Amino acid sequence: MIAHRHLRRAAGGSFLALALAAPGAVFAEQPKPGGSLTFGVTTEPACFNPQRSEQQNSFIVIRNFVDSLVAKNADGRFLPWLATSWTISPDGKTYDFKLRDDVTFHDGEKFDAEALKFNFDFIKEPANTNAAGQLLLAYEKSEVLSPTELRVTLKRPDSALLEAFSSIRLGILSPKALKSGDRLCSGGPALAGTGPFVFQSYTRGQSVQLKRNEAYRWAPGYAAHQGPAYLDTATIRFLPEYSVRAGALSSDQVDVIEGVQPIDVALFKGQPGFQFLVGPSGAQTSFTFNINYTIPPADDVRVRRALRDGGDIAGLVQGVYLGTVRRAWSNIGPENPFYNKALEGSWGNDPKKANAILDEAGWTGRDAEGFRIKDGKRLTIEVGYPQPFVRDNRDVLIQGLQAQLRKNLGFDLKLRIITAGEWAQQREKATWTIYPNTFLPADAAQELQSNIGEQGFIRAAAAKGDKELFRLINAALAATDVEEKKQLVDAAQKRAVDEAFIVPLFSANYQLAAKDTVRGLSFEAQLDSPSSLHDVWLASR
Amino acid sequence: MSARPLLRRVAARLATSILVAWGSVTTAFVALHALPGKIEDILAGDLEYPGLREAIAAEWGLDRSLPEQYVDFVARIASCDFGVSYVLRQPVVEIVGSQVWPTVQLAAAAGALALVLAVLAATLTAGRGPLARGVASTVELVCASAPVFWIGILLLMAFSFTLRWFPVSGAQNWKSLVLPAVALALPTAGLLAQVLREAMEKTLEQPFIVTARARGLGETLIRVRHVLRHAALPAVTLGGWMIGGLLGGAVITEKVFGRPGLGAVTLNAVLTHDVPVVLAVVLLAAFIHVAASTLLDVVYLAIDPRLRAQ
Amino acid sequence: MSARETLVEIEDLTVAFGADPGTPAVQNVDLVVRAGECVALVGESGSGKSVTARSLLGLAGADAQMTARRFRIAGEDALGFDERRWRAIRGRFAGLVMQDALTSLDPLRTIGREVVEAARHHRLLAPRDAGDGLVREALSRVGVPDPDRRARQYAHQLSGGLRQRALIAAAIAGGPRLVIADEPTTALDAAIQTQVVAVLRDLVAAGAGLLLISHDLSVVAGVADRVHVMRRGRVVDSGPTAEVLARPRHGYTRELIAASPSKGSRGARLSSARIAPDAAGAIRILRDPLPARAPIGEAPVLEASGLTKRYAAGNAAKAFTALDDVSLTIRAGEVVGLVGESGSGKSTLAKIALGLLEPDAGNVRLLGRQWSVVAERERRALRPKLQYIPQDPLSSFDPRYRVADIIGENLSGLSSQARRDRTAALLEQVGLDHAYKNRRPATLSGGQRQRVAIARALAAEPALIICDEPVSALDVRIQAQVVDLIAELQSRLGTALLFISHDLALVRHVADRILILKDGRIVEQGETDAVFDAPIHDYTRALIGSIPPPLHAEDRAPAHP
Amino acid sequence: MTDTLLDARIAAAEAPARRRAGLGHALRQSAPLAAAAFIAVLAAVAIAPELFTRADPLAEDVMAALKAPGAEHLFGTDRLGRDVFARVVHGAQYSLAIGLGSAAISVVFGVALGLLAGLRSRLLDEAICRLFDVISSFPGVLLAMLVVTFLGAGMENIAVAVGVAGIPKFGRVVRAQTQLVRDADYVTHAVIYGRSRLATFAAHLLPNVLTAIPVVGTVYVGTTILAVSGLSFLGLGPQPPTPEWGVMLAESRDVLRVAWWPSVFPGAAITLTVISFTVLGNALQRRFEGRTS
Repeated sequence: MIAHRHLRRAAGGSFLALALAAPGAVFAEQPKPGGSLTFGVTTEPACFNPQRSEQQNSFIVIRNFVDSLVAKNADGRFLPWLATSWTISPDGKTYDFKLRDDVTFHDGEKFDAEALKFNFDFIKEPANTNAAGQLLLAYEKSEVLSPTELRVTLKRPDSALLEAFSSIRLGILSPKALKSGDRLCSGGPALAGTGPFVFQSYTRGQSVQLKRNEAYRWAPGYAAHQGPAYLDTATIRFLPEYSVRAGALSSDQVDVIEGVQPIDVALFKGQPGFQFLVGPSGAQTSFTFNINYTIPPADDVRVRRALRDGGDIAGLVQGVYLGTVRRAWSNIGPENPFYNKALEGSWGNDPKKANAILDEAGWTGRDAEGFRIKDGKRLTIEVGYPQPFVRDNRDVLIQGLQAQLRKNLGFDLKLRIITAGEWAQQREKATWTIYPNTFLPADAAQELQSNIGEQGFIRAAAAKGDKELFRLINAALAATDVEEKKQLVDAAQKRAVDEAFIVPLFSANYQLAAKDTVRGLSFEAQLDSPSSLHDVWLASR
Repeated sequence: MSARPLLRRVAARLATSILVAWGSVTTAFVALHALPGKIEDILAGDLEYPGLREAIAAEWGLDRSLPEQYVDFVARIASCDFGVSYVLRQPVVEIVGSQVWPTVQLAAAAGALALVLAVLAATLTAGRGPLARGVASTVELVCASAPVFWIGILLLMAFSFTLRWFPVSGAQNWKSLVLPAVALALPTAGLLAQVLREAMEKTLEQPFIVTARARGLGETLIRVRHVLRHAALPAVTLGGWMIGGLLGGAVITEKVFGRPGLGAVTLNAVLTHDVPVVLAVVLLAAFIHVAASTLLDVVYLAIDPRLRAQ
Repeated sequence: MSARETLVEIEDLTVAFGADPGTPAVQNVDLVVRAGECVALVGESGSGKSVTARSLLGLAGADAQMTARRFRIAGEDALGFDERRWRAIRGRFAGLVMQDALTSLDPLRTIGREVVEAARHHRLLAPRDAGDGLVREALSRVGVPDPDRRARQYAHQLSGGLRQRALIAAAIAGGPRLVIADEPTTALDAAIQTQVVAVLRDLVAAGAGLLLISHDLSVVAGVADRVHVMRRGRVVDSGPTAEVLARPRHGYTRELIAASPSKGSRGARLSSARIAPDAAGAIRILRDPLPARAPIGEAPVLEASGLTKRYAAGNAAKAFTALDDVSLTIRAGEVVGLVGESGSGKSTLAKIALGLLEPDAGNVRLLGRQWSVVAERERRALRPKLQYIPQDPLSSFDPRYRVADIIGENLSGLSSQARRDRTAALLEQVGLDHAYKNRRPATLSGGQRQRVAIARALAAEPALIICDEPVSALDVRIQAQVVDLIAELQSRLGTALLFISHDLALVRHVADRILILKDGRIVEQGETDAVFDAPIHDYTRALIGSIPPPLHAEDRAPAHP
Repeated sequence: MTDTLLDARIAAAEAPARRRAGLGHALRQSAPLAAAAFIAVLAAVAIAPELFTRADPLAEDVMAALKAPGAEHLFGTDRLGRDVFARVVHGAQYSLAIGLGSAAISVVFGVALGLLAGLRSRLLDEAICRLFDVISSFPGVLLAMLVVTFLGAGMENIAVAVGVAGIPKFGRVVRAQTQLVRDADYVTHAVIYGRSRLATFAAHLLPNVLTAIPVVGTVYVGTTILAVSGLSFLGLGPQPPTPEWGVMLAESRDVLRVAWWPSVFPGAAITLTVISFTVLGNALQRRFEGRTS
């Protein structure tokens, strides 16, 4: 049995930023219960049901009322949460979980092995149309050994399973709630989890009201304190506009905001009365161009490499984000233990060479607008960016790259904001050309699989895909040994970058700005995003 | 004497609104079927789950013949069942219903404000010296010609960011309604004031105004008692158009000020291809518009006895 | 008379307007109005009579500049009045009656509210008094039957005569001592004119001072004690009415008197009339004759028989018969006058005759051929033979067209050169300079427009022209010119005319034969003189009785003893 | 005839509260000229933007982002360091093209339907009027959103959407005008001259109906530009980096707190354009009305 397997991660890390941002003398104070807090967030979740939601920003809200089976620590270790301990069989196919016996759902139902089994089976059932079903592809069945013991059996080893169980997407809901039908997406008390806050009400377009769960005794292993949350109530307000969010915080209408645009950072960073916090870039993938290398002209590796190296990505990222995010070298986040650090400095910003290989590839002509042409056709690739995912000035960054490629190479990188529906259709037919994205937090191998693996965006044309890349990713997913998995994931990242199947742009992170009286803000390692408000308290000024 | 034509007009209006509803529902049905791609895909919009398409096909009865589907579609919408948003996974009626109030609040506040501003501007400047008229009509022209979102941005810049008099966003209290309502009201007010003043000046040249002056009435009294009612007639005619403008403008204004309401819901629905929601909002807006127009017709008849006689 | 209170006393009044004070609208006018007398201001449009009248109420206009040697209203010096003082005068001391009651009463308010407004405004009513009694009394005083019901109605629901009375009631409800009536009868039918004048006369008899403004000397002749004739802002003639009519001093007054048509003017040019005082100081009218007329032919140009037209309305009660079994014949070169009040069916008859409307029953033949109830295609060849001169020619001109286009449009089948020549000839014929061919009709005066319309009608060389109130919108002198033109051309060309008018004197001047239309039926017809001298039908008698007596003594004397 | 002028003046003086010379009069005279001049310049700018600025509206320089207006950048730079003046200049073509394009749709269909309704049988008239009722029951913005939901965002689609929404506006004007002309005395007169129906249609009806179109159309182009800019602002129209004015405003909203110029100039451009079309249209309207009455 291999218990509590984990990877030791490099020192430093995301929490440095936290320490930097918090002004001195804070630590002397004792947490104080009571009060209420207003949190301005960027995104109004389309659905509050964790098992269905695919919006990463929805999890900031959902985490407050939903717990997971296990907790992922900042150092990559898995800590107890609703499960107190677990064992994994040597073949990696059987997991035995021991559960807490003192947990109740918000609707009064008892949490036990039966409830847990119901959750997994419910998610797995296709008729329930749960997005989280993707995380349980290897899941076969669960057996209730006792009210506090559950055995999960897999069809094949899955190195990403604990990661999946720590994910909020497999958050545990009351079976009664799940059985109640299709309304869980719209939140409210009916959406009963076990979290530190109870979902009191939802006003569409405005806010979510949360109330402290007085019974809460089962905080995750990484929590700063046990017992109920400090805050009496919390209000999550949806403020989709940058300027509006910043304005709301600076004019005292909210206490905390998430999503601060670069030019607004100076408003809060180092300013008296405010604090500014930067989250880790480990769980989600970096913002990356995924290139459909089965469609001309991107089927020519020289075109892809020219695209990869033709622009000054570091300069652009600096220019657009003013130093608040880092330029990316791989699509796996730099603070992820599976990040291939060797890729740093290995590519990019070489217009001379990019021009040379384009000449070599036959794109030698120029049209009236100065773009390269070959056989009368312009060297052009379209970036189809689904509108719902456009945020964080990412379209601006793409426009910047667009301008550079045009100037440096005569390469026509088109940006088109498309609808999500159009993207879905393109994906079904593998007619997309470049898809820019960051992917939901998951196990690194799983992330690779979902993005550039056989099951990734290219799946409709997987027959024409890169077999070597697919092999590496599949092997990594099945690996039971961490070191072996790490090597395979590294190799897959290297292949993807070398072949320019992807062009990583920057490592996204969450940023919080808050009044300096708000204490205990932190980020959840599994999500990169702000943790629940369980540890947050308000200092008197 | 006056009730019958009134009833007839209201009845005609209602008939029109039923026609409008039927026409738009039919158009929507035809559009759904005429579009390239399968209806399941169109309705699924953004998201994709295993089993989703099958669920949609079952719910919309896509296995049946087109006439059957059409009858079913019309019947469902007639019973206010707009189905389920597959993107938001909630009944459309709930989604839209919860958002109507803030939008109506905004549109109504803006409409009232526009009315007050326009009446004041027109009454104070109609037929007055060239300077007052020149200034007023220039201001009105600018208001009527400036995009509502630009006005909103300028207002935010001045009163929220710089002066900090009003909150930046939201729908928490009356204060948060001020700037959006002003932004939405100004273009309408500009246009309305122009129409009103034009009408007032025409009215002021009417013989019965001379008659009224000859009875010793003062200028203000003449404007309030005689002129305003006449000037209201063309303004009321404009009313239906204005309500449409206010509803449409509210969508944009809500976006600028980050207010909740139909605007945010609709825009999201458009961007996520959430056809059921968009359809419901559009039909609702048409309904509000028609209802308001009917009301305006009644107002028109109440003001002008000459129409009642016909 | 000297015992009577002087209400208005004005000497040397000059009113100029802001834009150009150099040419005042009213100059050096003297005016006195006393209680119990009627003073008339007569002049054409633009003569300054209305400005004068309104300046008595301080309503000449916001930028009017008034100067006067003496300007006393109600015994006070009104030059120093501020707006408040003026308001106290208006409605209380002086009431104003304007021309068109339909537009002079607020169409959105009931008659009652309009009538009571002045009294309420001047606090003549007890605070709780709804004013019903006052309204009833005022309406009764001007002879409105069933005043309580009328008070609840709106202006558009009343007939023209009742409306005008209501307007007078509204003006006198505040009990003014001075009533200013600005063209109070102009838009009304002759019979109703007479009634309204009677109401005004009663007011004077009851002691009010009346300032009557009119463009029509004949209207004021019977009412006014004194008359002032105005022209271009100045009073050119004034004095006791009989005096002015008998011995007009100014050429203009003479023209006005002479230009009005009458029995005596038949066969002569109205505009050529001159007045020459005879040895006794009385006046004589000299007129030039019209050219000799071609004899009236035997062949009928237009024959209509048994024309009936009904209009259905929403409910049966409102359906009405516009024409009921009307027959008429117009022979070649004949001038037939058609007289009737508004609503008598004149226009319907004209439309049917013109082939623009099909009768429900009956038949029209033009030049011996079937004209009514046939396809328009079959009428087309005959169309040029029947032309039309409307009351308001401007609306019958395509706004994009110039004069030459308008006339040329009726000259089909000609080469462009021939068309130009003919247009020039026609313009000359109607007395318009060649230069007018490029003018747009909107820039022409009323008389000039009517000349263009005549030229257009003549262009087709018609056998019959239907003239529908062709001069009723024109001032007396212009009217005379246009009537002369029509008569002269008729004489020379021998075109038959159907001359439709409500003005009996005018019809008497032009028509050979006359038809009296009432409620869709022809109640009387015959040779003009015969009908006028010995009317058979009561209605005809009433109509003839309502004609104001001729202005000039010569015509007043019986021509056929 | 010498007294006509004086008569007219006195008649004018007798009508109270009439507009006369003065500042307002001067404005009335000069404003349409200024508007026409602005539109002419705008057209020139739209056809050949390169003549007015040498800066590339798409050229980015993030290091020179958000530079305030000055000698180097007349209108400053936006958050990507693009020259705002160049973008405003290049944006003219989009606003004009979409505005004119959708106005053209409204005009073509509106005129055709309006003429049909005004001339033909009562039944057809009724049917077309109800069609107009149906279309105009939908607020324009929402109708456009519906179209975008089905057809996707883009310049052409919103031009079509706004154009369709404008059909009733136009159709009703044309229908009313047609009926007015149809019943006008001068058309009746054409019958009296013996003109055939077709000849009357060609000589009087069509020209007099059509003369109303530039008048209504001019104001309408302004309205259309306004509507289109709103849809662009919502992200339903042309996509970045297109220097369309509405798009520019949407893009610059986030930086409003620190930089007013990327928002103010395109907004002012829209406003001035709309004002110009309105003023010119109103002036045409006055001339048109002056001629007919």
